[in-house]
Amino acid sequence: MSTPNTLRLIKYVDALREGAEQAMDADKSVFMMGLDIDDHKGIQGSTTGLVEKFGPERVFTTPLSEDAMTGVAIGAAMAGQRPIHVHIRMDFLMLCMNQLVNIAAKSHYMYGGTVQVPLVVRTMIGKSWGQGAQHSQGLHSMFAHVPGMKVVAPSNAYDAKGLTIQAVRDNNPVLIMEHRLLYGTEAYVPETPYTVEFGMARTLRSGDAITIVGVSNMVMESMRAAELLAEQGIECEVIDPVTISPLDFDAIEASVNRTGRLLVVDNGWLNCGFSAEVLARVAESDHIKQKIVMKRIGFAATTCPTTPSLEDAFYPNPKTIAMLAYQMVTGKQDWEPNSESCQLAYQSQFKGPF
Amino acid sequence: MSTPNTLRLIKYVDALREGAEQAMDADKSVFMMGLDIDDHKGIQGSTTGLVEKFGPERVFTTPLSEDAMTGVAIGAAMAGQRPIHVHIRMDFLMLCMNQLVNIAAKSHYMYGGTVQVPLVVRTMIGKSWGQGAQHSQGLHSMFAHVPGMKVVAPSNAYDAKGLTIQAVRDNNPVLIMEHRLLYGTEAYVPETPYTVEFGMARTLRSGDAITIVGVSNMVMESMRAAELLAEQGIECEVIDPVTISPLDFDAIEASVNRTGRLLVVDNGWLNCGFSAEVLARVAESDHIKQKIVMKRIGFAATTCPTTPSLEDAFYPNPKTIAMLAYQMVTGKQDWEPNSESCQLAYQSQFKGPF
Amino acid sequence: MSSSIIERLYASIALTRRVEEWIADIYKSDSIKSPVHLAIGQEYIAAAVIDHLKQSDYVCGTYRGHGVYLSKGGDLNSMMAELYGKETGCAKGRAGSMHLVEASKGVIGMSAVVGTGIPVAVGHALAIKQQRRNDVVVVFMGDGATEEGCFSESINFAALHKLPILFVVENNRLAIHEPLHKRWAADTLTERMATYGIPSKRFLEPDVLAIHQHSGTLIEAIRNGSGPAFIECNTHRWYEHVGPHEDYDQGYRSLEEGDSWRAQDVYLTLGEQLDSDVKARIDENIELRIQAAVEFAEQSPFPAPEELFNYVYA
Amino acid sequence: MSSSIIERLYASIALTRRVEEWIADIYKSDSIKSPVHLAIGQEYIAAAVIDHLKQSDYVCGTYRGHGVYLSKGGDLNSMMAELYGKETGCAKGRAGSMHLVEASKGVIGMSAVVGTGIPVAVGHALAIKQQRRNDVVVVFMGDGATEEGCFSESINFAALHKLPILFVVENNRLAIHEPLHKRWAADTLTERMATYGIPSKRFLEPDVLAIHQHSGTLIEAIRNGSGPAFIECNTHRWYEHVGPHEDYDQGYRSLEEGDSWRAQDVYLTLGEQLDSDVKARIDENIELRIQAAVEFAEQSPFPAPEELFNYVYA
Ligand SMILES: Cc1ncc(C[n+]2csc(CCOP(=O)(O)OP(=O)(O)O)c2C)c(N)n1
Ligand SMILES: Cc1ncc(C[n+]2csc(CCOP(=O)(O)OP(=O)(O)O)c2C)c(N)n1
Ligand SMILES: [Mg+2]
Ligand SMILES: [Mg+2]
Repeated sequence: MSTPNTLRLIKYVDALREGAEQAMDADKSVFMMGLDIDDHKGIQGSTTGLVEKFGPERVFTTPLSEDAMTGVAIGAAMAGQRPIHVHIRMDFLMLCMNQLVNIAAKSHYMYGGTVQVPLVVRTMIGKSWGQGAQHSQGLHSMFAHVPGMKVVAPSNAYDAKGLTIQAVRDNNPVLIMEHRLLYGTEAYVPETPYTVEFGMARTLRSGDAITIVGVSNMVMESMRAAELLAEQGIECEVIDPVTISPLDFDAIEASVNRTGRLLVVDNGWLNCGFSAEVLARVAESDHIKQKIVMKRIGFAATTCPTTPSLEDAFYPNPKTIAMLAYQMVTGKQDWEPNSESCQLAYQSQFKGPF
Repeated sequence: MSTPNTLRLIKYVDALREGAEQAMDADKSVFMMGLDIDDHKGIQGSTTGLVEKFGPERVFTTPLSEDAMTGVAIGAAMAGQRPIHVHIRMDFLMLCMNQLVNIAAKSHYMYGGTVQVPLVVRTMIGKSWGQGAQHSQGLHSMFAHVPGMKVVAPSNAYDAKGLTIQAVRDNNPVLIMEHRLLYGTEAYVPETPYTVEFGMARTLRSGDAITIVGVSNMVMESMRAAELLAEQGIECEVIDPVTISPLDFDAIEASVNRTGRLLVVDNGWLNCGFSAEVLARVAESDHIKQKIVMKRIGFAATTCPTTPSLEDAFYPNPKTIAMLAYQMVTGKQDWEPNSESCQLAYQSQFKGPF
Repeated sequence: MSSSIIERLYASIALTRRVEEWIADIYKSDSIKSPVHLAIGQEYIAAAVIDHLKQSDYVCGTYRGHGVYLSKGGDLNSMMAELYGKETGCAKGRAGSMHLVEASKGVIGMSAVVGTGIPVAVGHALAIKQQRRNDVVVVFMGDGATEEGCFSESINFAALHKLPILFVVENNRLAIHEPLHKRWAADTLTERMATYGIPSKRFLEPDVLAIHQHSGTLIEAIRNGSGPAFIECNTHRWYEHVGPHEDYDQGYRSLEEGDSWRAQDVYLTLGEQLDSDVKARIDENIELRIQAAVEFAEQSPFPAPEELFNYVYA
Repeated sequence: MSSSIIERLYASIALTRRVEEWIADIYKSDSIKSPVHLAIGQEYIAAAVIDHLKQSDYVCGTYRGHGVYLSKGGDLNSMMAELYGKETGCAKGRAGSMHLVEASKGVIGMSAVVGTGIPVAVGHALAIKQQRRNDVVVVFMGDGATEEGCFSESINFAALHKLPILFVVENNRLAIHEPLHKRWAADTLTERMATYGIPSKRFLEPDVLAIHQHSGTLIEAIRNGSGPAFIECNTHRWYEHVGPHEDYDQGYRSLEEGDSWRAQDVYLTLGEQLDSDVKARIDENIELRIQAAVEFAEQSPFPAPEELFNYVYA
């Protein structure tokens, strides 16, 4: 929308904060609520300074009452406010499912278009350092399943800011899925407000051997995998869907039609999830005549274990992604990248406590 | 497991009750709780008589506190009981998501195998007569998404009883998705206890033109569609997966490999759902070499409207299923079954109030 | 008590009563293809409280919300059309009886998931405060709804932030067919609410004028920044939980109990206090409005199937 | 107060205190790859209450649960191994510090989603009742947890069914860094619980013997069928919410407040009441146990990656 202007290299966490801050500057009906957003840690820095700037009426913590607080945010949204409701972990959204699924997603339709719910829900996925079963889930598929919800997943600082501003302007409930490990990653981000459009995927790397669709931080892991594969002479096309719902399927379809191969790398479980959706749409597509080689990789079909020896095996990583893509392209299993080259700097930035 | 003995034609609703009753007879750790299970309506008859037989300590209503009551059921299960927790609508499970997803599904894993949660959750999908946005959802895909949960969907009285007994015996949380419109349908059901194994699909009709996988009451709608198509000389293979998770993919794969075509008819939304999962598995399968023609049909990607004029368009029905399958098989759109032949008797049995 | 108050209350109660009696009648013809939860016998509570509200104030009811909708000035024609599933309905036929709404009259959309409207109503009160408006919210709920965790969460938050909202519990001592003693550890809801530091009062009898007066005082205070308040009104549901019939024959409650409430029927007792010609005028007017609404609903078109995908996203 | 009680309480408190001090130390070395929530300064509550329990009774703690686990007789070696993520851990390394469990000792698995343990504990009480056992459940929770709807729902259900459970709120007046006055409309939790008709009492001071005595009386009554009871203990968290450090320099609370609680450190005051050689013996034994546990944890193997798929289904 607006033209990017002065660019600075800033962190994802700061981009999130700046996006919210500018949205609040621009529109006084925007406010932010959520457990711990006004303390000195400020949701790992993503809300720091906002209460000082906007005051406790527009930036406030809540009781530990996720269910009702979601209803409160919905009600305020119906009455003309534009709440941003922050949750430090996506797992806690399970407490808000009733309000999100049965009220927020449905109100516009159920009330015949007479009611709008311009609600933004910010929520973070945790990973590593023993986050374990209840602080690590990527549950975007559940929300994308429900008509009326929108789900976006910024993989970088630029999108973090632009999607935040767009989410606030959107007249529907929008869930922003953030990733804890991305908070420290940097990108060039315009100073002034701008939006990132929903339903527009981004092709981060072009190639003709295989299409890799990565979600959230899996974009980074997929990009590294693509680098490793490039050394093997295999050129991957890496697509960041940016928004999970709405989904820019056209971009994926066009790419897959070129490469003939599709690997979806999800930041969640596979079964009945986003990765299945992408494969299904390709399978259904009337524009794709050839048989496409398709695979998915994501969280192991287990609860997330805390111990590092198992946690490492739970997540996709550049090695497992690259090896799977290699096999899809070559039909062979005769290559393994060395482990050091698979390390990603952004992963080691995070250390406990949360 | 056990051999079917005396068969009677009984209703789905009675099979559900009989299954629970026999499970409670067999094991005194089994108990049943849930809003309104002990009143004179007895969850449309599916719990009638149980409180009289087993007393109020083993069959009791609860306060309107779905979240905590789910936790209570989980705790009792951990401590050696085998609760059956009944909800009259699946939509209300959104209030229990935290306990189901974050505790029930995870405990066995999270506690290193030292804890078990043999919990049965019975829950019903409503349809027609203005059930509308919040009394009609088929949300099985959300639960199937989560490792540790099992999800079963009886489409007939035989499975209703056998799956209930198997669910009670299972040492994991099992969600039984029932359908209001199926309650009045009849099947031959053995008198004595028996189980229906999880992860075993059932082929209800054989054919070589197309494989149709139907979920819950969509099995009935698909069967009628198959009859209509047979009149056109198109023989469909109709598969009832019986259990959504675990899924008997082998059966589907084998059938699809024969027919070359797959249509999944789901009793819920498509996006990131069960129908996507089935297509994705076919797309990924190493055993299927040919390109399969695949489609899905399910709830429209909207909130469920109450008015019949829109509600009719919201659901798949024998006509839309048959026409889609016809097109997939013939590549043509030159046929439409007449509407009377698409009526299903079981649908008109239901009339408000709920 | 001024006679104009009695007149207003009677008119409001009579409208709901008669509309719901019509609905019960029509229902048997299957024209209304949606569940209906009648509040017959309970109408006086909404009527009494809502009498103090202005158009920009909000109310939130439940799936048993015809009375709340009508008392707040919701349009009868579009309500009736909604029950018929017509395009001219207040939610364009998408909602049915359980999800009445009329934003322009401050009628918050109602929900069929028990308890969910409570925090949504509190959210409206938060918006009022943030927007520095002079309005208030009244949220009605059943006794069963107070058992949902979000009720306690909502009360705490509203009291913490001193939000302009009045919580009204219509305690008919039933959730569907389950009596209070199977659901509440103690019949002390009002005392419990008082522990949040908010004015809390209980009415054991259908004393419509006392409820009217007390809620007026509370709403006035709330409008002036006092923060939330709470009232609980014991009452009685005359009809079955859902549907157009009485059901004392079902054995889960006694006809005697019903009779004792019927003997205090506010609709009748208020009516008796009116001049007979005043009453006749009101009654006649109501019948005409209802007839017109039914006609309007019957003659309105159903939404066209092509419109299925309207309103998924705003 | 018999000296054996003081000895027991001291031994229990000292064990938790010293274990957590060790954990804080070790944490800096990154051997513990999991968040740790230390209860240093609060240990006396769990110690006092759990002293009345037998092995078949249940306790449920939170992610801040080392003290609850140890006071109930949870094995120190397997707890330490769990923190290290080792196969010999009480949850075979799958859980870490936040989800301690030991079924054989009646330690219900703990949860990192605040409040979720409360109804699960009530469910154990329901099972006890159904199984006609003589056992009781004690569930510990923070002040923040009481804000979750499931807390109110759980109390109501437990009181309704007269279940054998004692609810204990460790009110350190903080949820992470948020003070009570930003979360509670009124500081009247105990009064509110009394409205459910259950014995409810609050302890403003860290009077461990009073808590011990009162909880003993309650647990005895609960065992004899009285139904649930409630206590709230004001207390103070000495360390940061999560992690091995103090954080009075962060400005969200005052050091003075901390000092006043430290001046009443139950660990010290109880210790002073013991014969010095008794105390020395207890202390020495504790150090040896901890040393052994750390060694055990360090030397235990990690789960093998192939085991990732174990325990998904029972
Ligand atoms: C969350 C939820 N649980 C259960 C139901 C089923 N149900 C519909 S109405 C009702 C009783 C509600 O009782 P109360 O709140 O007292 O309101 P009343 O019907 O008496 O006006 C129940 C249990 C529901 N709609 N939503
Ligand atoms: C449902 C949920 N919401 C938020 C969090 C994040 N969180 C972790 S601990 C905590 C504070 C809990 O406070 P309290 O119950 O008083 O326990 P304390 O930590 O003081 O012992 C919060 C908000 C969570 N883990 N679960
Ligand atoms: Mg009621
Ligand atoms: Mg606390």
